[in-house]
Amino acid sequence: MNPLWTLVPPLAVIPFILLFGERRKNLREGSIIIAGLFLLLINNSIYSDVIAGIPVESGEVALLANFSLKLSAEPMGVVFGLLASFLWVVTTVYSIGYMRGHHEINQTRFYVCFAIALAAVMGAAYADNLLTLFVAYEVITISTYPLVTHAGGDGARKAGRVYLGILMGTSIGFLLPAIVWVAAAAGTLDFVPGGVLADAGIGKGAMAVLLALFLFGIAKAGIMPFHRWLPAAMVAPTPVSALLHAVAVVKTGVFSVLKIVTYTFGIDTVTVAGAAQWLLPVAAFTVLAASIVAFTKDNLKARLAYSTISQLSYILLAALLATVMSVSGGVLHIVMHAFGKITLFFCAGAIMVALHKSEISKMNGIGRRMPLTMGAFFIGAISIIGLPPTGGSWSKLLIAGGSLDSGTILWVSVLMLSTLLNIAYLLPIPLRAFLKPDPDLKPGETASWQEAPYACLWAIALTTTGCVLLFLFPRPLTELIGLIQWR
Amino acid sequence: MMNLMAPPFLYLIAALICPFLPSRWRALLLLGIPVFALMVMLAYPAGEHVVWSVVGFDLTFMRVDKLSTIFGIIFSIAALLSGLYAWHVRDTVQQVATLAYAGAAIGGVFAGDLISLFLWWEGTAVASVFLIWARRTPAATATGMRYLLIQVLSGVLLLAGLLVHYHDTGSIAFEHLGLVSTGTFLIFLSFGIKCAFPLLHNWLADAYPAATITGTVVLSAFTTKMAVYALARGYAGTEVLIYIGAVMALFPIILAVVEDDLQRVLAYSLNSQLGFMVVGVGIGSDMSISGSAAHAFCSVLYQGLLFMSVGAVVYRTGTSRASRLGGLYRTMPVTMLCCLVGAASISAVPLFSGFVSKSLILDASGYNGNYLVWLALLAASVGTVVHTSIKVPFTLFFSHDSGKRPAEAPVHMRLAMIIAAFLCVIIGVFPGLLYSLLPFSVDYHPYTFDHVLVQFQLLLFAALAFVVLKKIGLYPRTVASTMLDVDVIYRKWIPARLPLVARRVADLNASARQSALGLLGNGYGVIERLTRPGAPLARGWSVASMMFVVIVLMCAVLVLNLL
Amino acid sequence: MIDQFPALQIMVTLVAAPICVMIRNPRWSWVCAMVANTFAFLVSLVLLDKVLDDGVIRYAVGGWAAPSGIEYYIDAMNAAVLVLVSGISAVVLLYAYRSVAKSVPAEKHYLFYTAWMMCVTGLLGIVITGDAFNVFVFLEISSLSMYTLISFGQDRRALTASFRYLVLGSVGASFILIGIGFLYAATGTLNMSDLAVRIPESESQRAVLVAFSFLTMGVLIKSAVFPLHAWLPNAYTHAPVAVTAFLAGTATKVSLYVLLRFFFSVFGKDYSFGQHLLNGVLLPAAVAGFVLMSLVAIFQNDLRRMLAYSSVAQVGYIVAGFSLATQSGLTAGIVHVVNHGMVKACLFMAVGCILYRVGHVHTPSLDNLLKRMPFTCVAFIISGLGLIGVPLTVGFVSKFTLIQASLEKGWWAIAALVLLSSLMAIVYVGRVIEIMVFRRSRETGPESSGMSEAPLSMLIPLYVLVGVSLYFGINGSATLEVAGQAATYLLGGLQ
Amino acid sequence: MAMNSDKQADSGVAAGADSTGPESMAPLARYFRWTDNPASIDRFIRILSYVCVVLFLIDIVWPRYTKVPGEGLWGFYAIIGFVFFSLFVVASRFLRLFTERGADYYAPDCVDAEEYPESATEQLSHAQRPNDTLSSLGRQMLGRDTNGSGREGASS
Repeated sequence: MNPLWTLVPPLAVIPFILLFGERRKNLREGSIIIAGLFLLLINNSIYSDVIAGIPVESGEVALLANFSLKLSAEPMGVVFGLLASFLWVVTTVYSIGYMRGHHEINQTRFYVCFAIALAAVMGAAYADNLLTLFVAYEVITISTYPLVTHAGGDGARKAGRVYLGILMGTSIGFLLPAIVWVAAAAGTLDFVPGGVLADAGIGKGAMAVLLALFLFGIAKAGIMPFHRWLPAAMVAPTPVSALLHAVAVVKTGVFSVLKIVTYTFGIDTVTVAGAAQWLLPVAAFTVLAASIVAFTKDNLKARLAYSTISQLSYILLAALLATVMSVSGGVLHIVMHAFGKITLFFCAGAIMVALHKSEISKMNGIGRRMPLTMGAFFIGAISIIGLPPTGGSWSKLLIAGGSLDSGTILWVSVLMLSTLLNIAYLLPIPLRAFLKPDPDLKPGETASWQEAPYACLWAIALTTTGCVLLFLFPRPLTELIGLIQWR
Repeated sequence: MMNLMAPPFLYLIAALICPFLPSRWRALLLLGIPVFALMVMLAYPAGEHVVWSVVGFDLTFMRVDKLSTIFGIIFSIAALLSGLYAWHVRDTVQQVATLAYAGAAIGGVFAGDLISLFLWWEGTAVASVFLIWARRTPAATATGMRYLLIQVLSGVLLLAGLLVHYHDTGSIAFEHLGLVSTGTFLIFLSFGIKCAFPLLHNWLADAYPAATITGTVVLSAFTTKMAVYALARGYAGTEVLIYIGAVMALFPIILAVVEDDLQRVLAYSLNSQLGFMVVGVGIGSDMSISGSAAHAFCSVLYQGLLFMSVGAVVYRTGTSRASRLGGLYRTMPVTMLCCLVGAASISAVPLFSGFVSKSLILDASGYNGNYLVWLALLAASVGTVVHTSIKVPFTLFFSHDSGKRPAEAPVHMRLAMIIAAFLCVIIGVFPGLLYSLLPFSVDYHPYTFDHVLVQFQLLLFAALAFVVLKKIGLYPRTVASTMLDVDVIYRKWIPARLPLVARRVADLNASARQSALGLLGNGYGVIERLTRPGAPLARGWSVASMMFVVIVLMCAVLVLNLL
Repeated sequence: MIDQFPALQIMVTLVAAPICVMIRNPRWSWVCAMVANTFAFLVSLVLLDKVLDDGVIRYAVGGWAAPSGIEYYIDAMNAAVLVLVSGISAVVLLYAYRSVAKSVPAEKHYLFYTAWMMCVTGLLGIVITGDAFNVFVFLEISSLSMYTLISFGQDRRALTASFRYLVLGSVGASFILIGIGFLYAATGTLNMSDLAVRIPESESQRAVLVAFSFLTMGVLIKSAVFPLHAWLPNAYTHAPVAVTAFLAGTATKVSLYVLLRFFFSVFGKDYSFGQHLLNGVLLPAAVAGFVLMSLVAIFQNDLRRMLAYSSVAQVGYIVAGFSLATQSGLTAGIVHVVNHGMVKACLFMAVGCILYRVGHVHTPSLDNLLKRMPFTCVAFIISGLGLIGVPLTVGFVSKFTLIQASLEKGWWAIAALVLLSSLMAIVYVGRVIEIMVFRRSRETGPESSGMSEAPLSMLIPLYVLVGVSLYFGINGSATLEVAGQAATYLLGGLQ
Repeated sequence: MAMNSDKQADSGVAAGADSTGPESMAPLARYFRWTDNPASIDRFIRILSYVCVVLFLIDIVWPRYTKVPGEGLWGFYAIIGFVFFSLFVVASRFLRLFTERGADYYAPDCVDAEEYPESATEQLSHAQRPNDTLSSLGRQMLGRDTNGSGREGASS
């Protein structure tokens, strides 16, 4: 199947969204879900094609003289495409409950931007070359900007400025020159198994600089010091945060890094040139520092945002280590973290809708009012920490295992330390909810259930189940990842 | 489908469906599953079963041999007894946690490779912490958090170690490892934490008293014994274990003697008993390994029995503080008798279970020729008498009368205790039953005249010493207090200094940010002064100044070109 | 017939001008201008097609062969610029009808369109001619009519702006004249191809050098390269907005074309860039231009002024591309001439729409404009993104090529500064978009003022141009190919 | 074993100090009432001492099998038992000087500082003891008894 088809459902649904508008909400959201299911089907058929070894390519449009826009499917992209399209459906289901429960304004604009962002994510997932990836990357930035500034207040606009400023700034300031450099050095921007830079005559030092340009240029991956946009973007409505943090934006970032390391540099080139040596500490620092900062945050979404930063750097670490095992783990972690983190964000939003609480210190005893939500939060947290029986343990295992090829156990210890930190900042939240007494209750009174709307609960249930199922049945994913051509 | 019938998975499935059952069925499930799983377990032939290929590894979930089977059996018995003991509990959280925890522990001993071992390893951590949190007090929450962090630390060390090991050898098989490389060292450390090696031990004394009454009983059975199993599997014959075990058997004694909380006393004594097993593993002979396995088997029973009896007292009085209890024999005689059986077992009185298992280790260490260790173990046996066999029953049931007249423990608790006590005696009287289960066949006869004689000498003289010390007033009275342990480092000292460090870092960060912002602000000011509307660069220049620029530039061009 | 197209290109609009005067009726004079302009556009398209297929076209005016006669010379380079000029002019003229109706008194309309036709004629003439002196003549025609067009502005300040432009423009024109004079003195010919051959052989190299210096200065003034740009902001701000759109899209671009023509075709690359002038003056001026002027644009509160300064900055990019003097550098410069012409025309047209409905373009007061004028705003946003150089817009194509070119040449700093000024573009464009889209009105709620979109006759041309620019943004290789050919011709010298 | 060997004390003199009287005692507990009587305790101690002396003396007449040098020393185990017991007690008293802190040293993060939650216990006095038997437990398990509701914690 032509990967261009993946762009069709998200784009085709936009007229319907505009047509139905605020007046026919059910039709509007129904049409999005139908489009999402179509997209899922398309991705699924691409998946079966890729598994069967049938080449999946689109035609090309020459954007620049020698470089064109083109889509094609390879295993890594299929993983990402499947993930994003599945979570799009789930997020839409969730936002039906959330946006209505929260009486958000401008919902139509919200859904339109959402759809555009998703189309761009598909473009990024199936990008056949760096140029296409860059284009999709920028479209995602721009189309999610209105989502961040959704509330429209001064705070939201300021956050939007930070968001746009950092993402656009780095992508234009670092990523674009890096791409141009690759174009100049290798003469091609295509993603080729084994990379194109091995014989491009770039020296060791220059290779490190180039890799650094990519790493810092892709600020969506949240590496410090270009991580500020992520917590800033927390002013957005929760489904957006969920989308930003679990699916579209950050995952595009790390996915791009993985893809560039695999198909532009080639994992061997990265290791042989030692290009990543100077960057590994940065990623490791981000892993730890973000965890520590997360401790200090009382706002739930802010804490989750820093947790995301830390987790993304797991994947960056995996990419920089550039071994087959670690990069496989990185790809797997994209999925595992997506499921875990989206669950957490959904729960945070559910708490907001049902109880109007956003500060952790005020969440004492809410587990009795929202047992399902907080139970799901616990499982999501376990997955983020990387403990069985959740999918997070597999990806952590692979990343840590792959990191040993660098000849030091330093990176393993970073990951392990981060695991402990994760426990310390994530688990107190459900504990507080379940174990501390509810200050709003008089002694002897029992709390009544005050769960979020059903649509939210269904979405949460889906992703939570996903966390566990990914532990039990990672086979389809790992098989797909096994098809990646490394050399 | 057959795979789901493996014992650990049976427990997990039970844990999964447990929340959806009516309350009585949940409690019955806790009784039924251990029996059923035990039958399934015994039906497995020796060998490797239930292989699962995942993320590029082949995981073996049922590696059945004699070493794993004996642990599997005792874990099943422990699960059954604690299920019976906890019959009154209708708290879903505890019930699910108990099932999952027992399942994970049983999974751990049947794990045939390091990765599945790791999964169960973390599983026991996650499941067991709920038994502490289920107490639902702020202090229990905090304690549970500490416990979980340490347990997961052990898990991540195992993960790191197994990865390093895999990287070195390309194998994840869980066979004999030995202390040969970084990887195996990390794994060793991980086992050491769960096994409560000296200086890594505090979680045990910290967490066990903080669990619920029934939770403590459950906790006492699994985690540490699983670690002993893992050591026996991976590090049998590692010499350093002998010394670690010796120290481990000795030092908790001193702490336990003056401890006021009887559950903590039992936790220390459990720690000391682990020391015996570790020595046995360290010696590594067939006899000593068998001794360790046997001792673990017996220890689960008598330690569980002791925890049960103290738990019964807590259930009726609300405290386990020695300073507040005493003279309870009047109204809780069954509990008292069971406690005495437990005490007799732990101090290895002949005809009780401890005697037949501890002797194996002691003799093995004697034959090994490491006399100092042998002596240490002997001393530790005496120590057991000091802090457990005498102190616990004496302060609880006799001693001075606290005036408390609690009712006898509920019948299901009594039943659980009586069964445990019965098993202790049965093993003590018919050691052949236990020996037939051991990983290596041992030809050992505990009941020789010599052996019985020296044991009585040892024990009765210890009792005599107690009497004498009591008479002359040297025996310490129990008072409500806290004894410092090494955990003071991370519970008091570091937290006390942390805010200062954090403030320093925060200040540094703030000042760095301030100066960076200041610099930016200055730069911005300069730019704005040059470029805002009406500023020199942005003004509509007058004709004169435009011409001036033209002329200057023209001159520059001409000069440059003509030179 | 097709052979005569080069002459037709000029003649149609030239003839249309007096006809407009004779018609006097506002509507019909507009129709006349529109028809003539459309025709000119079609002709230029045909010419471009022909050039791309068959190569250079030489056309001897009146049958007098070069070098004594005047020759029209069309290669890929000027064919592209012809299409650009006539195309933008046509689109903006379509747009101008309603826009001008509001700001210019009806009785002067015919004069306005007359001046417009003269201006188009001049610009096309500059581009098409192969004769140096002819360049000057057409330059004067276009300049004078341009001063007139600017002075049609609503405001009295339009007159001063026009006057300043006149003074500076005349200085520039006279510099060019002086330069051409020296060249003639040194070589004895005015035909460009001929000049290219004779300059190296000339005995008075010093005269050639002086000619080169004067020509350069003159062209730089006309194309508003920093720091000779001072006439531009006021002129753009106070002229009728349709004129601004037209000017921004064409006038400076044509001057840049002249620059290229003289540097590369006449003097030759080696000569031009062998001089200190270009390395010592042109490149620093260009770089300072795009950095400083982008900064200035950030702080402007008048939308037109902001765009005007941004224009100066963009001219800086183009000149920087030229100064690389490589195939890819020239390609980047040329393609940016076309792309920026389109984008800037779009932006000014959108500004005109806003001006038409809101009555002012004071940026901070444009709160929540998206609700009132969604189509205009969307067009503005798309073109604004093009100005920044976001992928899928034309700006990206030219910036990518420019950076690639500077990297190829190893001029890291230039690439870095281009990127830096792109970041500034994010700031100044983003600021406007943020106000338009996300800031709620202070006085009135978003619902209270309904939609009041600009008339269709303004929106359609706007969207035509936006559509074209989007097309070339996605299919960037179309423009790049033409530009690449043009660059090859320029570097190869005149055939 | 020593304790069990002393069954004769059951005829037992009622402890004068025991104000609550025999009704407040479980039937089984009556066998142990001697422990409240100082005279009985003294007698117990005396018997213990005699047994010890006998055990000590057996060493002289019975050559023990030894595997460790020194083990065969006269009264080796007896001495070890006595000495180490005393040693541990003394050592811990000594250690206490340094490591003892107030009971709420770790409060509020330590369970020592708080009471066991009452809701999870069933603190009945002897007088209120429930009449539960094996058969009542059986009935509960079979679901024929409706009062046997749970105590600890909230059910789902």
